[in-house]
Amino acid sequence: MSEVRELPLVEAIKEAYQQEMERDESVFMVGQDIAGGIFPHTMGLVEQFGTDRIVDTPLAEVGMYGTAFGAAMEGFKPIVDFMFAGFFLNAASPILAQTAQFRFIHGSQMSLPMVITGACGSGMRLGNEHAMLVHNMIAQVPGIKVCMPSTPYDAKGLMISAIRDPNPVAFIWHLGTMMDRGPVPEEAYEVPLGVAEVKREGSDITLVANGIQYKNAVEVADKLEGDISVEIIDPRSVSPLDIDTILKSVDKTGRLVIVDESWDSRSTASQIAAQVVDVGFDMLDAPIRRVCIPDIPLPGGHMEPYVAPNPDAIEAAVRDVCQ
Amino acid sequence: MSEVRELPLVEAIKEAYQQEMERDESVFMVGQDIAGGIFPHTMGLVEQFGTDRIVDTPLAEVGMYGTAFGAAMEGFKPIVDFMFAGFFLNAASPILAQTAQFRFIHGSQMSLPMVITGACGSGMRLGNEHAMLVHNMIAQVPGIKVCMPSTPYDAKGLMISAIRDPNPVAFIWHLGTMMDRGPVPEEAYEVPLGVAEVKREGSDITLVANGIQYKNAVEVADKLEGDISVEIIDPRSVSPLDIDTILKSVDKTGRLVIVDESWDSRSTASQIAAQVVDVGFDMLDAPIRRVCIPDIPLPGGHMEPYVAPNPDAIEAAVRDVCQ
Amino acid sequence: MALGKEQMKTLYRNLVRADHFDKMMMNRIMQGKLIGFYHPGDGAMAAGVGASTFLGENDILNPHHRAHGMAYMAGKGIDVGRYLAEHTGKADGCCGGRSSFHWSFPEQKVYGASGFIGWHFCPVVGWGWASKRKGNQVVLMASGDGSYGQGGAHEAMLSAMNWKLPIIFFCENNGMAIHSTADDMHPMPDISSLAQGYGMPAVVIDGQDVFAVAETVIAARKHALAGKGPTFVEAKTVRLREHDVGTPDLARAEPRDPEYLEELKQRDPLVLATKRVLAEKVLTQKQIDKIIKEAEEEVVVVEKFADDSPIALPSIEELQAGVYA
Amino acid sequence: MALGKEQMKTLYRNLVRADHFDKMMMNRIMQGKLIGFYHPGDGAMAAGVGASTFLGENDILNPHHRAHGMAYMAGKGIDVGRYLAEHTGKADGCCGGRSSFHWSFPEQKVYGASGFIGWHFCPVVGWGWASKRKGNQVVLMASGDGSYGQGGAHEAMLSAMNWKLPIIFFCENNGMAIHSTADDMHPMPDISSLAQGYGMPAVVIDGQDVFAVAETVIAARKHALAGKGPTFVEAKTVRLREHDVGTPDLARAEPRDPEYLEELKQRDPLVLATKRVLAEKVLTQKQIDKIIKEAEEEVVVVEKFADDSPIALPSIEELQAGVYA
Ligand SMILES: Cc1ncc(C[n+]2csc(CCOP(=O)(O)OP(=O)(O)O)c2C)c(N)n1
Ligand SMILES: Cc1ncc(C[n+]2csc(CCOP(=O)(O)OP(=O)(O)O)c2C)c(N)n1
Ligand SMILES: [Mg+2]
Ligand SMILES: [Mg+2]
Repeated sequence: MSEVRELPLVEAIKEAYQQEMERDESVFMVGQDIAGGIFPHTMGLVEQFGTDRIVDTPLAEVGMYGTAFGAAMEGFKPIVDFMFAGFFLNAASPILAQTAQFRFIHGSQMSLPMVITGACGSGMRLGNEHAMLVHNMIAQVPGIKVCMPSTPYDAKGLMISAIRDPNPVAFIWHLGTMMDRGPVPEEAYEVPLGVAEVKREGSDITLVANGIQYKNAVEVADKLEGDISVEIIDPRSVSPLDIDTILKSVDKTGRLVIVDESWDSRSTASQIAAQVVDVGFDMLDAPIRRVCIPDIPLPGGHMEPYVAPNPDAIEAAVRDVCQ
Repeated sequence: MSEVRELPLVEAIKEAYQQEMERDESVFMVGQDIAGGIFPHTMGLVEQFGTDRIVDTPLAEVGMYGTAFGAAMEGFKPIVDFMFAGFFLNAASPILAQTAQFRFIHGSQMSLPMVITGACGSGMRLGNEHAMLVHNMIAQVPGIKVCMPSTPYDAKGLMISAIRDPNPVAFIWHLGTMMDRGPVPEEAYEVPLGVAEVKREGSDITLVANGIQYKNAVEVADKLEGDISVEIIDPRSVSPLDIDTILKSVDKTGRLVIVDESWDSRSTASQIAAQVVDVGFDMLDAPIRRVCIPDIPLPGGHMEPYVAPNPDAIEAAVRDVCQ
Repeated sequence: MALGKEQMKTLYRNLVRADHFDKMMMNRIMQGKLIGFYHPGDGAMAAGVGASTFLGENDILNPHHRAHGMAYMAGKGIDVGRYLAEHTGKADGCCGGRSSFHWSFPEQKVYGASGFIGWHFCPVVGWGWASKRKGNQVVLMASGDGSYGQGGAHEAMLSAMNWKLPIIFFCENNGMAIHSTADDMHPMPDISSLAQGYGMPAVVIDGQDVFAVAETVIAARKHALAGKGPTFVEAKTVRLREHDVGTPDLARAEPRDPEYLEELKQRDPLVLATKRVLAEKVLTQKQIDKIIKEAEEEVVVVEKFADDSPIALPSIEELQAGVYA
Repeated sequence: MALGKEQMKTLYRNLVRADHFDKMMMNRIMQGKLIGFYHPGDGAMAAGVGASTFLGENDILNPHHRAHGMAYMAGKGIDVGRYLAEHTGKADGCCGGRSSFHWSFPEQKVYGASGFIGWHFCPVVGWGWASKRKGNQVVLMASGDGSYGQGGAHEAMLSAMNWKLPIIFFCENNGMAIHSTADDMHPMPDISSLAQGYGMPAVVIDGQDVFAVAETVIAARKHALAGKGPTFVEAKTVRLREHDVGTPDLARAEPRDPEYLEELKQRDPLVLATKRVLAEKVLTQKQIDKIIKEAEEEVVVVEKFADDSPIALPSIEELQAGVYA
């Protein structure tokens, strides 16, 4: 078999859009300035698919989101792009109060196949609103699946799954992974939603991380190699959360550190810790540590790198728990 | 000393408004239909304070909230009432992305003294949007304090503290406690924000609960009296969270159940569990259990009572952990 | 575009039915036989009936929340039994008894409801966008004067005009939003002034005249189907009772003037419509009596259906299975 | 209301300064000496200078984000050294180096910024409400054509007219929002058509003419101080460069026409203003040269201040202490 070509993560996302839009006429994209393109994931798509399927809206997130929300009821499969993911808050009611609950509260008669996407995360040093990771804000509410890729391979596969899923799926991607290169098969494939992956085997400690923090986790695991054997789990989805894969690992290692680029309060890190101390209490040999943004707004400028989770903080937590 | 008179919780809130508005000219209220009144907490206030200080706005939560947000910068101390607390989502961006971070991101030069309030919770059998408890949505973001009273006494004292606090404070109150009566001193007094209270001493297990769930916790503790000795902690504030009071109790009991009327995912219950298994790992003799709304939209109708946390579910969790 | 006699008969019948359904809901909430709340439609059922009776099968309908959408749903021929069963928390409810006060008839393109007033200004853009792509359907989007305070109204009108979407912005202006008056909450006499900002055609009509409403909406629908874009239709109507049963009937903080309310009652849509169908010999008194009798019988059938349906008490596991498709 | 000579001189000086600051920011971002991004104001600095130069001390100013508010802040006399230090991540930055691209001068009532375009439509209601209560101040709220897509714009205009708030809705219409054109995104030729829906007075002016802008805003301010409520001022301007440095300069998905951009450059505000001050003998060429020289010197001082300031690297504990007052 010939070697799989490498693509940057953002191109992997774009390929998922292209292949699914070619396959299925009902898939379309709506957003602001996506025809011209802000991030490379939409650039050039309008030439292939036209303005009927690459739809630019005014600077109006409720109307923009509504294009997707309403069209999904009518049998379309929209992908709605919030550019910077934090802007989703401008449509928080239709997303968190209406979309998430629409199917269930109306007797599970309808499905709303749609993808809600946006980029965020530290790295541009812009701080708070642009960097704000929103996966936990959405994951708080049942009815919307939430995933975040760590590798180009997962980016393409998760996006394809998200588009094909009959439910609303938030696909949140981290700006700090945008240009990361990795192998991406040419054909369309799915990475299942709601399924975590053990990305590196180890025996001393379980380290959970996603997005850019997955890279940091690998860096730390490499550094500790020979000293501490780190098992890395990429949750891939944060809602529904695949707690079983994590529990299985903790059962083996007895130790757990969770990295989550988010405020600590009500984070995925806290949620995992809570579930493990409930169901997996007897497996634990040590306290569970969370490496998150401390509960302060994320500053930009020169502070971003040391306030956001980083390899030093992860290493310290891992060593602390393993001592 | 003569006996302290009893008031329903909603009247305790109203008395806090009245006393603070009498004391401080810069305090005012803004909301929808608050002059006429939806819940009794604002009824009649317009006669005393006039429409300059009891301000009705159009059915427009961004503009309504903005009246408070902008006026706070100008030295006023607004109380903004969202009626049903879930409607805050219509102003999620100005609240979660701008207000919460405004002081910090602008160099901590300004303060924004304001109270964000609204009622919510199970009981009216309306389900999802009206019942939706929003304390955890706000508590996810640093920069806004969040409290929820369980008793009329705390309601008055917390509201007075919230009005006097130089920061944005969300005061979320549970509809199911609205008419609960309890002793309320006539003079103005503060119940400190960010401080939990041990409301009942016990030795076998620590039970954390607030809002209507505090009542349920008391009911369960009464029932188990003689069998299991339950210590009940009312967090009163959920952000900042007074974890020390909880830890001190767990250190004594070794067991912890947390009740939180909220989806389990990214709840205060999960946050407390995560912090305890980190800092208080060695104190624990048993798994930590959370009694929350399972991760499904809260249905109304006849399902609300058994889907929301209730005495049976609390009792089961307590017995389970103590066995 | 004058209405034909058959059209007038249909409208009259639907108005009688809607009126009976509203009274049924009132009776039931007074008897403690409804879950949640009820927002009476007394005296204000003509606008919804007129707007929805001649919608096409493919058209998307978003009913106004007053009378919990009954005026519109009577017009669109929704299964009122399942509707009432939902309001009664029953297993045969149109939402499985989960919602208490919502409705959902996706096959008839009445997708659902929300407790957030103005929520529909969001999906309406997509409903309009999809309708334009499909080419053979329009959207009737109804809501009250109060709802037009929402920012979403602006975002919806903006895209509707940019894209010439086949949407009818149908506003029932009853001059009230709970205790607030439209006079206080809107700077212009007509809510439809807003349409001017977008160059959207707007028309103000008598919402008490079921025939006038139907004529206007039929025209707006034609306009939309011809690719000419949205229309703003403002139907002036009244609120005879309190906002919802149990809430005091105030304007600002004062009780509303009983004399003024008495005046409003003079223009009851059913009285007006009856006068006209008799005068124009569309219906005889005998035919009218029959229509009323049929409506009464329909209420009996509907109530029996709802009352006979079992209380919805699914297990947590069953509920969990309904969250995701 | 003709401007006096001294007023014209002040405007001219501020326009020269603003232009120099914009060029300074451009230079620095090209040199990697700015944190974050920069949205150039090239050719579009007159509207902000004209709008803000004659604001009162108590007036609240919300600058438009283009040129990161420099046109307005030059007009309001903000400390540009601390402003630049912020954009450079320095300890003397006006936000302690935390924001990278925000500004905050609360003592001068320029409260702050947000990365959410249109965010100000929310607090502006409270700024206006407080200003009305105080009676001696107005709000100048500036933003772009694109920002008027936001639902908040509607909610703000609604309450501003209901309550006759002293707010100037100052819209810089440069016809562009990133790659989107106002032609595509707004159904009417003027954004200010929106004001009609509320009966709000509106005026469209040449945003390249700093004097015309100042005259208009002075009048709108008088109107507001007299208790007559808000005014919508639409200043037509241009965007000569890309939206922000590094983003390709497209209209929809196509590069913008260089000839068209060349045309736009013909109406450079500084060229227009210079012609007029010379023609009307408000300034001599020698005085103009001096103004330019002083602006160049100011840039040197400002840059030195920012460059000399230490990098802001507070501890987590120090940061934590800044979250709550
Ligand atoms: C977002 C939101 N804000 C406030 C409310 C409370 N509320 C329910 S109905 C209503 C008034 C609606 O007025 P209008 O749209 O004119 O309809 P009407 O009731 O007069 O028929 C209000 C304020 C709500 N349900 N949702
Ligand atoms: C809520 C939100 N949506 C989208 C964006 C992305 N964005 C930044 S600037 C801009 C265009 C602004 O256009 P306009 O208001 O006309 O100002 P201009 O840049 O033309 O001066 C957009 C869409 C944003 N920052 N915030
Ligand atoms: Mg109304
Ligand atoms: Mg623009």
